[in-house]
Amino acid sequence: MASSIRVRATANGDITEVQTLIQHPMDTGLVKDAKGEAIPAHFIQQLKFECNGKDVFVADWGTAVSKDPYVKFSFKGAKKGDELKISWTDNKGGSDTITAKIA
Amino acid sequence: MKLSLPLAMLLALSFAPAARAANEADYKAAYAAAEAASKEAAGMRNQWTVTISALAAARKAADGGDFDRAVAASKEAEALAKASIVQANSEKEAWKAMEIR
Amino acid sequence: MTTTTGPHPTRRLILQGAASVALLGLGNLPFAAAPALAAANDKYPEEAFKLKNEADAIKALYGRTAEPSDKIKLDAPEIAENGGVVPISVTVTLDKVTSISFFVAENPNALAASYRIPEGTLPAIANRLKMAKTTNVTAIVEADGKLYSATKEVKVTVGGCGG
Amino acid sequence: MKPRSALLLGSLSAALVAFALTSPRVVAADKVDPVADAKAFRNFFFQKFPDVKHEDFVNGPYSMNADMKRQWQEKEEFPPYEFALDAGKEMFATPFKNGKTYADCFPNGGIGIRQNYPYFDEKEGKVVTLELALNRCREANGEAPYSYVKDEMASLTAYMAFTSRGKPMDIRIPDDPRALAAFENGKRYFYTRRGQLNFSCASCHVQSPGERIRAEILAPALGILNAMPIYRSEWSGMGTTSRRFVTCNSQTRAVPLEPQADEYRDVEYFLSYVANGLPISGPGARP
Repeated sequence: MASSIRVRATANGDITEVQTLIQHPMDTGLVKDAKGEAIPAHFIQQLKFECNGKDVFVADWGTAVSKDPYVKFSFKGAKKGDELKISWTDNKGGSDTITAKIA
Repeated sequence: MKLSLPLAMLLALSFAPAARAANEADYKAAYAAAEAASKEAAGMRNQWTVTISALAAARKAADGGDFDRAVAASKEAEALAKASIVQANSEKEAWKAMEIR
Repeated sequence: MTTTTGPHPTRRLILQGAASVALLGLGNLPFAAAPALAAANDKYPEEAFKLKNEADAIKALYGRTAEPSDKIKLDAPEIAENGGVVPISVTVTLDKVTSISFFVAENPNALAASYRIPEGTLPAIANRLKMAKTTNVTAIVEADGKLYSATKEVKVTVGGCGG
Repeated sequence: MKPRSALLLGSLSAALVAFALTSPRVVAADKVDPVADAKAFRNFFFQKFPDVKHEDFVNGPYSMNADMKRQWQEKEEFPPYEFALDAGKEMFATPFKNGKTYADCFPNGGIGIRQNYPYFDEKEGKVVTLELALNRCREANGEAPYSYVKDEMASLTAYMAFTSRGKPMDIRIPDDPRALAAFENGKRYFYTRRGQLNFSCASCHVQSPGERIRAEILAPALGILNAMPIYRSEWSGMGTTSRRFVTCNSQTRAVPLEPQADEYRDVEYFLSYVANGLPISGPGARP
């Protein structure tokens, strides 16, 4: 199954810009389904980006992050071809990881 | 205080004829009329969602034995269905007035 | 750069120390003191996300209050097209930024997202948040051990929390 | 509810009667002239919104409101329909049980052809839309058809639209009386008021594009289907043309017809034809 993480990492000069879109319902636990029962909270809690063995970005998310969450940031110290490891874990113990090459 | 007595009687009188609670037969007749009008509107492919919900409300009330409300809901459904028929007929020509020329 | 396996807190701190030394080699970064402990730990700030009120959440996360700063450019729409997907971004021109967090005042829980900015990562983030209704969005920035804030009201016509 | 709806009912029938009386021009049964209709339709929008670039009309509400356009452009950097697009690409490549794929059903393997849909099928004597052609392809190859309003259909049309991005809409009306009738029927449907709210498509998308109806900014009718299928934040999911027609009907409290009913196929034919020349911008993201 295709990974839930889409990433675009492009390096220009010493700055690498990273954009990520993750397929995840990010349910708040406040929404009721058609039968009126609350859909339990199910959201990504932590999202980590590692490059060259170092954390370059760590996101702690709550229920107010949109469905199919998106985040963009940039960091220095990497170059084209380096590997960027992205991993997330959610409140139900679900997780996903991919490794992408910086373009 | 003296005036209110005749007033109260007057009110009671005016309600007297309608006081008889609607029974199942009244509901069946009213519902049939409403359903016929609704089917005609559907035939013209111009049904309204509120007609359908009024019909459902009528059925629900009748199931609960509340035939007064069931008749009222049926009458409302019929009126809505008829209005959608009027709309369909008038729009056969009326749409041209809005057309960008 | 040492590439040790097995992620656990102590490894992180060693790495950070090693990283800042390595980056020194690049010559474009002043030698930074070890980043403030408050936001560097790995643990997911469970408590802060549970608090309803913004001030409590900020205190739980950073342990002190913030002062407004015009060095934080908070970019958010005037009227959100949809409360469920509100594009919010921030660019900070303070240096030695170690953490950035977003708060939506009248959401069921004020703290929406909190980001840790290690050495070498630029203090600029874009993300999409949910907003229950028209309220203030606040960005809190921890830089060099001090706390700064910027706030903007975003009008929301259709609440994003559903339900 | 009862007194309010009776009141509404009274006002409605009164309005209808008044409306019928005031339309003086009893229009002679003129010949159907799609070319003239299209020209008049576009000029109406070009004059009403002189500073909107012509190709910008396909961006719907975003061509009408700068603040919304900025939010849209930010979303477009990494759009939420990315997953539907990938799923569509994968489905397009996955052969059916009999080994064939969608590419075998469509000219040019289904790539870069969305701008020619819907087309008038002279054998069938009816308009065939992209969604209908996709399901017919599935049925011809022994597969169950997809729902017209669910994600699978949206993913397929998203991929096919993506392969046509930027190409001008190119709908042809053959010189066949049935095709002209279909175009006219589509136009009639577009301007016909329906539902208890007594709105037609034109009431919102011709008379008041750029204005708000509750929370949303109304899109202009010109090029309104060029971005289909769309990911709507409100549905937090994909929406096909069929889903959009069905929901629009119920919002005016009109009972929707079944998806791909003749009227829907014809109104899609009409709206696509009048948008000829404007670029395909699907799949799109909308509020």
